[in-house]
Amino acid sequence: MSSPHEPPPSPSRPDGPSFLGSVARIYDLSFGQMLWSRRTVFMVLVVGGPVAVALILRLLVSMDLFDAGGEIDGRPVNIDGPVIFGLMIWGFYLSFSVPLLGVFYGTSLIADEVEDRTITYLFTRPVPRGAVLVGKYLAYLVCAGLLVLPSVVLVFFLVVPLLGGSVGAGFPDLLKDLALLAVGLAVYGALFALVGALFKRPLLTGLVFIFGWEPVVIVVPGYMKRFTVSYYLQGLVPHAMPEDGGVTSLVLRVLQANEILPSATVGLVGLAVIVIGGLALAVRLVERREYVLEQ
Amino acid sequence: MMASMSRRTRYVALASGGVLAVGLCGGLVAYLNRDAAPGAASDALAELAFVPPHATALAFADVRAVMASELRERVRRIAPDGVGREQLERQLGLDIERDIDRVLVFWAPEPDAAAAEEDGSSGLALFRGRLDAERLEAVARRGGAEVTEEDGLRIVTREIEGAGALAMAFLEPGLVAVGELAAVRSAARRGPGGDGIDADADMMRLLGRVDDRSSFWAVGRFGDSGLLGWVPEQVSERLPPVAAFAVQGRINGGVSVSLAVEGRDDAAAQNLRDVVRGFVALAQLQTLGNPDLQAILDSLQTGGDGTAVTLSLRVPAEAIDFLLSMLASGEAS
Amino acid sequence: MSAPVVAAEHLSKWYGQVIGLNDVSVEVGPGITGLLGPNGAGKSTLLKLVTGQLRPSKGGVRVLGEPIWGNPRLFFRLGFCPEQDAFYERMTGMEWVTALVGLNGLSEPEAAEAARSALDTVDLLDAADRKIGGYSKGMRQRVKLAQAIAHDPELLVLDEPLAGMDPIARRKVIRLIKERAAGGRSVLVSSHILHEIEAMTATILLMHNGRILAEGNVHTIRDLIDEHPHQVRVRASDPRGLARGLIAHDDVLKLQFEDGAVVLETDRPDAFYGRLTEAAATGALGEIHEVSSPDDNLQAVFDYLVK
Amino acid sequence: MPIHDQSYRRYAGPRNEPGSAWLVIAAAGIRTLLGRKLFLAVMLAAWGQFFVRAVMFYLSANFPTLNVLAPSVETFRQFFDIQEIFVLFVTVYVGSGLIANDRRSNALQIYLSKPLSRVEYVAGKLGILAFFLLMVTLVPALALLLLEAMFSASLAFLLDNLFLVPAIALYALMEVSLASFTMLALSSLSTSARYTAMLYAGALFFTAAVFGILRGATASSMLAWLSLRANVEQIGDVIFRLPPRFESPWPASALVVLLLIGLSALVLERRVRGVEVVT
Repeated sequence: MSSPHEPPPSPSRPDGPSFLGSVARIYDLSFGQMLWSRRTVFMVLVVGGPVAVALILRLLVSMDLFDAGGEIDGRPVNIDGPVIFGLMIWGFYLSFSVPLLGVFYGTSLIADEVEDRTITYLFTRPVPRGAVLVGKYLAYLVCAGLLVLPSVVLVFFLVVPLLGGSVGAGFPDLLKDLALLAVGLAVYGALFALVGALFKRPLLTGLVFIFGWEPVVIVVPGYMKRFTVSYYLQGLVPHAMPEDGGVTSLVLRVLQANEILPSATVGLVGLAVIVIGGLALAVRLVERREYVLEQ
Repeated sequence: MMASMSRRTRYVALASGGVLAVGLCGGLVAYLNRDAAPGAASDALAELAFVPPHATALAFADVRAVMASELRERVRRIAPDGVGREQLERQLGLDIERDIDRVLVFWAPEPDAAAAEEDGSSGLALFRGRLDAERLEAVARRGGAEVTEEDGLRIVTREIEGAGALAMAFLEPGLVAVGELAAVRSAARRGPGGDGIDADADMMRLLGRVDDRSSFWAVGRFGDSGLLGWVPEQVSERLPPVAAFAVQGRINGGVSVSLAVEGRDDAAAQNLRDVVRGFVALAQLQTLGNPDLQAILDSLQTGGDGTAVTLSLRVPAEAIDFLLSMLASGEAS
Repeated sequence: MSAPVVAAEHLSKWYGQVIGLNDVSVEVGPGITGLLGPNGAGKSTLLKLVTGQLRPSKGGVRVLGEPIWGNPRLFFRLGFCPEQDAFYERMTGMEWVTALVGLNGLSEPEAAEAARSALDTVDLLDAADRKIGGYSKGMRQRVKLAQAIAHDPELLVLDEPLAGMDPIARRKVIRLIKERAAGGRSVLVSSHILHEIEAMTATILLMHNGRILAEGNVHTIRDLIDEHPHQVRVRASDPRGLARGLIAHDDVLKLQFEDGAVVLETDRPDAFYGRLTEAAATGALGEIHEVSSPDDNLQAVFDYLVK
Repeated sequence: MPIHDQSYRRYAGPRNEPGSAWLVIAAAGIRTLLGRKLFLAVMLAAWGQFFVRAVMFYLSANFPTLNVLAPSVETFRQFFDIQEIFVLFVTVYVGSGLIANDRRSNALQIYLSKPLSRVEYVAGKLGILAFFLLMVTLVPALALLLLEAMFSASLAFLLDNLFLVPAIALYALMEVSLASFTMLALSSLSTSARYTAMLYAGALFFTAAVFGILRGATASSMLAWLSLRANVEQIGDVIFRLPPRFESPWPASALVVLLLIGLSALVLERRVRGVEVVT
């Protein structure tokens, strides 16, 4: 409005950025947004909670308020640092933080911007809508990973050396756990990105899935449990899950042979199918769907 | 890509990446140094370096866990004196209960007849714990043992009537080998750097079946030169054709045990499974009306496929009380 | 007439049972075109269809010669300034415009340069490094405009761009729009206020109830409004006395009494309202309780056109 | 009288007694929700257990061989245990938007510019949530008790366990108050219903996870008061005169529940205002 400006270099590039290029730019735009969204409070809780619990445990141990042994749900367990760490990986991260983060972020990849009525700015730019979804999904993955994984590492160093555990001996387990959690974040995120694109009230659907469907179906014998994510994740778990209790992993391995638990290969393939299939379907839906913004 | 991040975002990304990197590096260093670390007491596999590749049976016990368990308390209540404990303490100055963290015992018959003659026997027990070499030597001397030095290795020996020489030596700080003199010498020669059992793929596969956190475990195989040579022929003929076994357990109030057996082939395994099922059914008949024993049998699970047969059970604390009381009354009568 | 920048053919859009746009066929030529109509007329629906945010329920719309739905490449040539007051509040104006124009495939420095230039154009360079959350309403409207023009689009679509602006900013934005048209770019701008549109362009589309009522020169349409009599309803303590006082002038065409009120029709509202205000102030024609108009200008002309 | 004084006129129509306005809000909210198909589906699912139990009661009353299905005090306790998940779903579905949506659309100011006190507004919103929560807890439980008497054609079970009636009422009241107050307080903190729902579910499962870990690690359930859900369960056992399932003292759980309700009331008092409170 001041002096007539020089027009910027003409950006008319008829072919436009590639799908991947668009994904990268959307990722770039969304990452900071996501990290500082109002969900940060929630994130801090999810990520800081286990660390706080680990600190409390250290304190309890240093004050000698600890029995090096006990029962969990009637099963005897020799409790040492690695066992507590396994417990926390299962109880906190795998069955709580990761699905919840997947639901909260996955369902709101697009919904957040629709609710804030800012989606218009992204959908009136020369990027495929699918790239918007995938870029935001990647931003979620990196954002959640950057918060969850360091928290796991902190917990590992706080908890594993307790009660005679060895950091060195537990290190391979840590690597496996980190990989497992990253995979979990990817799978739940993709699944709930699809749910978010599919349903009008995705959050309730998501909560019903992780807290209603998964825990119930996973214990039902037969093929039903193949429709859960945790079934496939179990195939990758280095720690015995609570269902397996203090009984040895020998039994676990035999159960695996009997297909009560999937093998790591089946688990990985199943998870890959969920991630790729979920994202592909979600992309399709987003490309075709109209978003009528409330005024 | 990072260029458009705000400074705040960059700090968070750097901080969290930093925590991750430092943690992973620290963990890796700890992992690589875990053998060298003097306090790496919980690493069960460090002693395996002293086990020769041809070993046919290994057994391990996490003494500290067992001693700290409720089960031990119960046993102590019924049988106050540890069997053999005093003897070891008197002769070699070892107090199992206080000094030992864990024990690894192996059996490795020499395949080579000449070597066998030289070495005599090939079983050895390795004790890991808070052990003071000077104190042990002093105690052992008082008990009548002799101390000799061979290639920088101090060996405490004591003749035992009818059983040859019992020897003890520190293979490394905190690790004592006890066994016949020849076996101790052989283990010391092998050292932690040489070809250990980890060179034996067959055995390592068996060991892989064992959970690191078991309170005790034992594995063994019945090769041509294995246990079958040691078991009397009449017995081995009647045994089902078993190739290998792994047993392991956890102790607390009760005991959880699981046993895996590998048959020589699928048919043998099927045969074994049938035998086990028959046994279970028989046992169930026998224990009708006894809720404690019934509970044990209820927890008993059998399974396996291919050449494997598995069996797991949990003996709850009450049942142990019952069993111990039966034992005690049996001794009394 | 050269090739149309927007061409709709039997374009309809309904949301469930509600019709947003009803069988619209229209061609929009180059230059500035004003889209005029009361709230709920279907202006926003039309603009959302033109910018590919909604899929036509029936018919089709072509923008710059291509179908727009599912065709993101067209957005290289299209800029859109939406109606809603929604932003990434935590970003600065500069960050926001840079990020959005970056989606057009510009490199980081190119995008920053384009953003700076656009913010300069809308007079926001001083506030470029402040968070959008701290902007005033008028600044928010302008930064929204900046992201729409930053990539110098051939067609600029603006949905109520002047809402919430103070008169000075309004004048500047109007000048900006005119400058773009002079530079050979096309603009499609919506408003429900006639004189805003009048200030920008003479070419308008008049919408009502999901239909295009009239298209063409604004002066023709303005004439229609002036010819159409304007109704005023006055509630007064003495309606008959009031009527007597007002009818003496020839701008009152017709009157009609209701309970405690009089409804008058005038063809020169300005003059009529002047006298009414005077009468109320002096109290010469008795107490006046309430003045209302059953039809505002635009509504009246719509009614007129619909009849 | 000059014109500019004429813009506002007094409302001359009939007027409700002050204090009854909350009923209008509650009734309107309940009507809106009952019109949603998805919500009706959730409610129907929540009544699933009722129907299953009713069939079991009927069978046990009519076929002596099926005596194992006969109800006991534990049956009713279990009924509430299973309903917990539906209490969560209903709380999240109904409660998350109650105040958040009003804040988002600035309707809160409009509400409070009416002859309506803040207490009435909150009571109306609470009424909506509490109504549906009682519909999935108190109502089916009492109905089951009634059905038992009818199927067995005897009041023996009811008279033997007469304390069940106040126990059911008390337990439902506690569970519903805790859920409605905390959810409403969270809803008043945000302008996004989705975020509110996340916070609520997050808090619930987070506290449960903390307790689970500490329970596993310390091999004791002394820290049950850390978990929102464990508190309700613990108090529930005491109300139903059953042995408490955790080792922690139940008064600690009661204290936590009361503190949470009090804290929620405080939050509501601060957040539900005609003007934004800048802190």
